[in-house]
Amino acid sequence: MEPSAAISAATTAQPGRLARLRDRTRHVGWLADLAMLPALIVLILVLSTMTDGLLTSSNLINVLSQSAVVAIAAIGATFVILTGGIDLSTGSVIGASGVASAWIITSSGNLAAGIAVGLFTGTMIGLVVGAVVARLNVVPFAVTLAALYVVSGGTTLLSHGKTIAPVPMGFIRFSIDGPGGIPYAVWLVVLLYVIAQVVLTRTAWGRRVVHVGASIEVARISGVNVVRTGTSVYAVAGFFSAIAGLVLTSGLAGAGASMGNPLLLNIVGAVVLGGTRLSGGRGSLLRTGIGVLFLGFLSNGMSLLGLQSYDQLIVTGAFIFLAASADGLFRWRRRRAVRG
Amino acid sequence: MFEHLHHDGEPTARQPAVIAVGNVSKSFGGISAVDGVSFTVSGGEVVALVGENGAGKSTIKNIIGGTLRPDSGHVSFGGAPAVEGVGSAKHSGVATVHQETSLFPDLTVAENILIDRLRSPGRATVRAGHLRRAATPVLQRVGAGFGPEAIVRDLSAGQRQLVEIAKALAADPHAIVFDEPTASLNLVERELIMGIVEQLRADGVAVLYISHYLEEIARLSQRVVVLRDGRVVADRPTGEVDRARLESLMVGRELAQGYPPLAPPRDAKALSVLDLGDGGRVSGVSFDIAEGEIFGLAGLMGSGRTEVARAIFGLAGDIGRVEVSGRQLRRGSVRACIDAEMAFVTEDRRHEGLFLDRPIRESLSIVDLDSVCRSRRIGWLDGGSEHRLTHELASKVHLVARGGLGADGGSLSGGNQQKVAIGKWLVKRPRLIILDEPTRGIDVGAKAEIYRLLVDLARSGTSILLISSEMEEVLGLSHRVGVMHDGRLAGILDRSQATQESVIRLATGGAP
Amino acid sequence: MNPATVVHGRLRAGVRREPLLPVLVILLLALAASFQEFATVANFRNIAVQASPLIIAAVGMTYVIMTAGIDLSVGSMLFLAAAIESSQAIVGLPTALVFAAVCAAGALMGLLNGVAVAFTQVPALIVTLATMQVFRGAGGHITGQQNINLPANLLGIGTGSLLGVPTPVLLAVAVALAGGFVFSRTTFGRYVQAVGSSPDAAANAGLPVRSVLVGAYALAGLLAAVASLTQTARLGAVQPSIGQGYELTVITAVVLGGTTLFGGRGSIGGTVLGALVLTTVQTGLVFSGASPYIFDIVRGSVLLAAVLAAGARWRNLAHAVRLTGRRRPSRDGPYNSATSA
Amino acid sequence: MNRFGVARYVAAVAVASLTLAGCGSSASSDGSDAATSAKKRTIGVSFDLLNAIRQAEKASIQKAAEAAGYSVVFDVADQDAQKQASQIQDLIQTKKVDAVIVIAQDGQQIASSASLAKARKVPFLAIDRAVADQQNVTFQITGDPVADGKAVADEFLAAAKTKPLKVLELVGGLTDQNAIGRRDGFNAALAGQPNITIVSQVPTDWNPTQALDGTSNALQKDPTINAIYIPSDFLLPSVQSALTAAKKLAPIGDPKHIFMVTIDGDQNGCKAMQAKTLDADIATPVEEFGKQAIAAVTTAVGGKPVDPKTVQAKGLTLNQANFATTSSQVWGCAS
Repeated sequence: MEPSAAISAATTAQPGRLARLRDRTRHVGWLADLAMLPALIVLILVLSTMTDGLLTSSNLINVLSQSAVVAIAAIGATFVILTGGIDLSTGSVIGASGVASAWIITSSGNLAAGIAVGLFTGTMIGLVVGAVVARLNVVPFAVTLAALYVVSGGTTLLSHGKTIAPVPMGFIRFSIDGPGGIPYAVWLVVLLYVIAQVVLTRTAWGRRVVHVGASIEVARISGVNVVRTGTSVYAVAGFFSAIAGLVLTSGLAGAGASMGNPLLLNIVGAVVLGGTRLSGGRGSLLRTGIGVLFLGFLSNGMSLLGLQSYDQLIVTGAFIFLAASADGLFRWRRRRAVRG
Repeated sequence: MFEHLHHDGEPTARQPAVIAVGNVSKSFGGISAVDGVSFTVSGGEVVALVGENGAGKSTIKNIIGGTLRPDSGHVSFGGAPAVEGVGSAKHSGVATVHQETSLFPDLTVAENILIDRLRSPGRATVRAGHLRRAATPVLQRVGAGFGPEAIVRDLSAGQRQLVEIAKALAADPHAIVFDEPTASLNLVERELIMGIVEQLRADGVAVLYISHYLEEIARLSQRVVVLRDGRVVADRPTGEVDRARLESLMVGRELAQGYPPLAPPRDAKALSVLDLGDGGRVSGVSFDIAEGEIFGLAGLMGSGRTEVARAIFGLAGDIGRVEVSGRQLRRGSVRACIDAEMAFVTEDRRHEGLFLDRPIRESLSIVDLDSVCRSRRIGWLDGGSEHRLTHELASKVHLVARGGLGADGGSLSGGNQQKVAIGKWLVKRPRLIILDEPTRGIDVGAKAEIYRLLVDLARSGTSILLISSEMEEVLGLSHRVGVMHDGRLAGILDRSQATQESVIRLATGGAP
Repeated sequence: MNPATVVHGRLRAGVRREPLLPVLVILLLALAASFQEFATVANFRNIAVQASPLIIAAVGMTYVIMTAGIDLSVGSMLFLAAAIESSQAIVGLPTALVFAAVCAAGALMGLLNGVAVAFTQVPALIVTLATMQVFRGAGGHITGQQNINLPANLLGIGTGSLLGVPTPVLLAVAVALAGGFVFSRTTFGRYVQAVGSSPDAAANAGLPVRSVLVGAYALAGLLAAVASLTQTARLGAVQPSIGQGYELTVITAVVLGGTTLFGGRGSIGGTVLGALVLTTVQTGLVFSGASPYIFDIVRGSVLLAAVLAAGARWRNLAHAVRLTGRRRPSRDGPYNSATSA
Repeated sequence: MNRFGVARYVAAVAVASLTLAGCGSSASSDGSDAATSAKKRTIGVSFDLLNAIRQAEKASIQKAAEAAGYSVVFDVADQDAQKQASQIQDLIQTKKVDAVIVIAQDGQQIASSASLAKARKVPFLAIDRAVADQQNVTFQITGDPVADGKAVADEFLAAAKTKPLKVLELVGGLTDQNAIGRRDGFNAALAGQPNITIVSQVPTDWNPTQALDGTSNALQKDPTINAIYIPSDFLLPSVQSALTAAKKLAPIGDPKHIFMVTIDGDQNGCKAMQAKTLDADIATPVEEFGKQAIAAVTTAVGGKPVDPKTVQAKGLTLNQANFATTSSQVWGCAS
């Protein structure tokens, strides 16, 4: 620590736009968030050469609207994973809130009430899960696994395993048409991602979420209410799962208890593909968004290719692993550098 | 204090070097960690390896231990060149006692000690009886008060360190590398370990002793090797260098002698603690701190100093009363303490002090994030004011961040990490700041800077509760010294009465 | 210390390690009291047989979780192993050879997981999430999503019996005993616990961390294959849905048995008990004629109760550590190290 | 950063090529049809899942389609309603198929796909599983689950003349209209029959393992069970091994024999009939599904309305009495 260096710190004390920009870009910021983008582009190019009609506007809209549900649920999952947690109950909450709202809508015909009930259901489940994880301090994997069983079992029980339908056309239309021929659902996704990204990077709550993931001890000693943050993050995840459940219900013109269960893999997969760190403290909605599109184009492309469903599984799995290992490679190099 | 040096057991020239480090260099990602380092350790001698943090001590340790491979140069054991890999050092009878205890908390003591030869001789299986029989004598040798079948998780830090040493001895090695063996131990345990080291030397074992505690070095070692910026700047008999010289060798410049002068405290009470307890063994602790006063809290490790600090700051238990300038504090809530303008610098910097893999900026602004929010209600962050705030704090603590405040906290040196851990509390001048081991594992230069910072804070009216295992530090910086013994406050000494002896007496349960 | 205290200590330690034993006993008594057909030898035989594949797979999973890892691909390995067993390539081979081939395949799948976990920085959760899909896809590829009936010679392992004891039960007992022995009596077993207990320490001590990881996952794969052999043999046919969601059941059994997801702590005995409790609950529900969806709710609640109880245990331990000075990052879930770490 | 990016590129490219390799094979089989579909009309098919009976249905569609000169693009949704919706969307909007034939994963939720097809003026045909909302469905041919259930009941009644039956009734997925129909048809027909008592109902969720465990538990709970209703042939192996384990698998005539009737008529059922361990099997007329569906496609693309719009093809009862004469018409025996 020769004096010159000490001075260099002093000089940076003047808040210049330049210095600020340098600080921002110096650490792994929004630039790293786009790291998966090249891979996505390569994928789209490769697929478009192999299939006809991938890049037609109608197909692009299909990809977007088909990814909507996973995209929305993945927002919540990203927040949870940023705290270093994991939420296995997402799929079951999607089913539960979808069924709840469909039930109200079909029985009372009151759309608003149905939506409200759906959102309430999801948020409440998330709140309970969060409370157990954060306040009673139980490992999230186990808690959300238990929640997955209880919620999906309970929903099936209450709905007698029946699909609740039909929901009114107005509700279905939400995921079929919209301004510019692009379904409202897709617009909603875009809106939610902008909001969520801003909340994550520009608000105190977002900062706290990341900090709980980065080091919960530091956060606690610095006065962050980690229990409240931890609880709230699962409630938020429940809320987004509920929105996803509503969109799915509208897309399928009805709600069944198990309709969300197959989605869990894609949701977690998308977050990881995007490069949000599973141990928490690093990640963003930008990354997750790219991950969602990646999986969306992948499955769309594969189905255009007429790939057998089991071959599609193999390819998807390979992609998830490779993307994650590329990220891991990078992290490994970083840690070495720090240690030296 | 360097009068009583051990001059016996000087190494005789003909003895072969048990450890010979020859012109070793190693660099990480272009940055050179050690550069052309050479020294030897012979049987029956203790060689002390000293230097600031980042001087390359641990790199040398890892190269000798075989966990790192040198870029150039060679290491040889008893004349035989070492090959890369952990095995090599072990086979050549060179054992390492690690600082961060390298034990398995869920395994038994015996399993830990014998981890690399668990199998019963002549059998394919691991048998508890054999492990017990094999481990017991080693444990007796280090004077352990616990059995071989104890689970390490249940042991105290001192006991764990003993297991570490037992582990090293079990291989009965020709050479042992001690890396800060006493860093987290109390005086009694230190004595025990230093006794063991002396015994080892007497038995003709070659000892490389890495430590920040210059007293220990003076007492134990015959030769001292000083590293600075990865180079050996001195390698001479311990007798020939006194403490001040040693420090200047380590830092490379003469240090301002001693501690900065204290200003007299004010009359107004800043903090008063009544019958404090943490729900564990700490109870009935009562004391006051005046504004601008530095109150040192001494005591053996495990006497409850840290627990008192954490209890005051709402991190452990909520027994008793805490008043900050007259107003009673809601217990068990960190937030309440922060709102009362208290600050807490934890002893565990890397886990609790700052974010190692988030931008330094975030670690600095976290305490008072509201102050950089456009609207507190929605908590809307304002990048500009956060930038201003954090750079102000950085310069307050003379933070040296080569990568700027956008770089990750982990990229900072230990001293600078500590500066961040302190700096984040200086948004407003805190009424009371609690520092737990603020200079542990920090190089001498940074220490001096931190001392100055504390004294300046006190002068400006901040009260300071200072906890440190370095007796001199406490005596040198405190207006008054409280001494903990076995979970209770054994007594409070004025600066005039507080001496090493009086403090030790109280700390070990003697009468004032 | 005199032998008496040692024995007593061991006993208490044992009870503390397997708090599930009393639970199981009470459960059985309660069910026996409420349904007279329940307390019959044949029925217990039934429960044992149904629990067997779960026990076998869960023992493997215990090794993986003990290393602070996880294996989500076990269900898919079950299916792929079954697919291979029924594939044209090995149909008609002598029984022993078929079994050997399937087991080898299972070990190979596990090996793949292990290598990926040990040699890349990808978290086990992601690795096995990926292979979970790859393996199921491969299985679908082999079977072409057909239902394939197994030749009679392959059914004995699931339906046969020796001295009145059903083969699956014999296998499960053998696997459990061997698993317990390897865990506590071999260096591999000790290393597995060591690696899960503290990876850094393992590296410092120069333990073969990577081989240990690979070994644990390979073992899990092998045992998944064995479980698959018994299960498909009982079903008599290979169906595309085999093993779907099985990974969660297996993990539930292990966690129920008291093995912590943080690695380093747990026991084979606990896992066996966990599997038995799950199966008993399921059978009990069938006896009571309840809807199968109640089962999900019940097992979810049981799982939660188990981890809550365990959580309390960890906290006490961590508390003891804290009082003696040096604090280390909490292992019992991060959120309340204020009172625990 | 760069290394980071590079690593990603490597990963992406590597796997992209992997994709190429992966589909090179199957593209040649399925893809080529789509490619050459310039003149040839293409039918998009989406199944809920693949298993023995689905394979037969697939075959019957392909057979009929070839005969009529259509090419077929085939998708499977792996029991994921949303995936099926997406696949149908791709079929209609991107692959521009001329007609869609689906086996719905969910009779209610398929409605949105039907309305999409309607909007795009693409004939939408449903087979095997009924679609709840018929307004957008061009043509539908299904089995008649209720009638099949009743047909099973008739076999039970016949058998009950000789001895009283204590029946174990397995029930399929409670979310599946077919399963519910087969249950209700059976129960309704047997209601109030003195000689027949249903001693236990075991829900199987269409899951073989649940069927196996449920059956063995039920046999355990009530050893006097002497008849079993199996609502689908693909649960038959599970039941058989449960019986084997309980030492109760015996051919007809043997006093230990348990009276069993199943639905579907697949290979397993047919084999069991030959082995005389199964008393009757109500065979689903899968051949009809393909034939009539393709015929309906021709009518629809010709712009004419299909009539009748919905067909329920009753199952064909195959029992030991008529086995010799009838088995040839059962798809499971044919292959």
